[in-house]
Amino acid sequence: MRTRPELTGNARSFPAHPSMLHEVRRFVRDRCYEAGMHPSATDDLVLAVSEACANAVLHSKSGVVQVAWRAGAEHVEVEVADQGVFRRTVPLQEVEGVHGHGIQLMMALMDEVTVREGTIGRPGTVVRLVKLRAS
Amino acid sequence: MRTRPELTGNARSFPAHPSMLHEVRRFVRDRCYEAGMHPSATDDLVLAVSEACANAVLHSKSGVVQVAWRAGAEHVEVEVADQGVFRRTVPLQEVEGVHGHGIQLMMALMDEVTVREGTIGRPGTVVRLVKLRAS
Amino acid sequence: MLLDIHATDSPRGFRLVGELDASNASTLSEVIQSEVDRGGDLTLDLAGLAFMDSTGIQVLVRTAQSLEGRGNLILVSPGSLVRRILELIPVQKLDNVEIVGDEDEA
Amino acid sequence: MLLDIHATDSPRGFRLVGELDASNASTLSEVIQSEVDRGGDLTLDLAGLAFMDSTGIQVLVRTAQSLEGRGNLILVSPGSLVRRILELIPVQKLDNVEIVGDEDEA
Ligand SMILES: Nc1ncnc2c1ncn2[C@@H]1O[C@H](COP(=O)(O)OP(=O)(O)O)[C@@H](O)[C@H]1O
Ligand SMILES: Nc1ncnc2c1ncn2[C@@H]1O[C@H](COP(=O)(O)OP(=O)(O)O)[C@@H](O)[C@H]1O
Repeated sequence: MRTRPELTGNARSFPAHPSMLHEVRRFVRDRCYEAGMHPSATDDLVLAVSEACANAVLHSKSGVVQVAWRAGAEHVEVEVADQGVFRRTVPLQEVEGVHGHGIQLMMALMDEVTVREGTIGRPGTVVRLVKLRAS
Repeated sequence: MRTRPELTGNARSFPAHPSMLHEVRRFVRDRCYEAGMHPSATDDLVLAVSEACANAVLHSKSGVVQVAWRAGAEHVEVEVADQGVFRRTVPLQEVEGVHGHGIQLMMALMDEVTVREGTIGRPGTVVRLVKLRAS
Repeated sequence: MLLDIHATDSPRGFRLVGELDASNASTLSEVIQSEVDRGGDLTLDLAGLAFMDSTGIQVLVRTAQSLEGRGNLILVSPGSLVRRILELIPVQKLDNVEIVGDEDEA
Repeated sequence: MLLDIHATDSPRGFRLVGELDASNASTLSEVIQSEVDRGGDLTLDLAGLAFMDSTGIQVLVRTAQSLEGRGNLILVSPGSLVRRILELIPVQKLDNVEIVGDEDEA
């Protein structure tokens, strides 16, 4: 499931503002439709990408979020990239209240999830979401 | 940071029993020492691998867990593979009580984390943990 | 508007139409809170909700927690996308949360 | 044994020596629970703890929760590996948890 050159791709930048989430969902949904992806796999991917973008908007302090879409024969993958630093404190529910479980939800929805954590020396968190067409 | 052929590797299987965690930690610590990895980066990797193995032992219902270690010029990576199905329900703290935050902790410790979720049709969850030597 | 929030009288609560995400979850949370403060059961009609993300789940969990011991949170007729997220993050497992009018039963 | 649990009298609590992980966290939890039931502050001497994972964090959080309103959980002299996990999952942010004798102050 690694990125291969023969994948068809498509990338777009969105402002890091909560109002972009709706636009991103439409972008991903349209690409999945064009690629003939199964509707329920599409729904799962749209939700997972929306969660990844919400995290970038809420936690990364970036101005722009890049969403790259690629389709292969057996899977579709989306990369969400911001320009920020990954916040490394694990939220304690008992202290900080209910959390969105965003990353756990992405894992429940996808076939493969990668998080490359942006650091101060190498900013930019990248979340890669892979969904098999058949799942 | 993808796996390249020039990486030096080393893999070992462990029984999926909680008593293996101590053995896995020693295995990873020894490999990191041989590879000249920085002590604090080693500590982080040892903890992250221990968490991934604890998840495999507690959640995957596998008999065996495979731990593969690879060192590159700039990073060290460990893959923890079981033979099970990834449990896709996100634990609600309010219902199920305190959870270990294992995956969130791995992300806080590592530079890159990948989870490939085992399914019924394609069993085997693989967690790939990447730590830069310099971080 | 991405999300319309209509107050309903019987049953007391809200009908949600549109998409619930991080851009409007806090607004919904505030609107709901005023009704939660009055106590008793609260009903959310979700039939018109075409999308909900994990910040929506947060709103549901917090609402249920504020109602605890004073009332139930009743979720009516979630559509397929909302049922999918409730399958993965089962808010209905909280003691005072209930789903009614599931599509399958209709 | 991977983990030795020594009961201490003054302060009342336990001294942990070895490694705390998913293989022994439930044993520790049970041993601690008997003291928690008596109420009052509970002290865990962590100086001899060479490793702790997230199941250890779970034990600390649950212990603090059971003590709530009746006593504090005092964590004494965590070593570098234990301090690292407490930095990432800050249990000491709970109202009744306190770290004393941090290595840096010694
Ligand atoms: N893009 C990001 N940039 C910075 N920090 C992030 C990002 N995504 C996630 N995080 C960190 O990881 C934590 C866990 O994320 P998540 O599971 O989605 O839950 P939530 O967003 O509800 O806290 C966040 O609280 C944040 O500290
Ligand atoms: N190797 C695995 N096999 C099956 N399910 C897993 C595995 N690892 C994690 N999971 C699922 O992901 C959830 C979250 O894992 P984690 O963040 O480590 O928290 P915890 O283990 O404390 O529940 C687990 O509760 C489980 O449902």
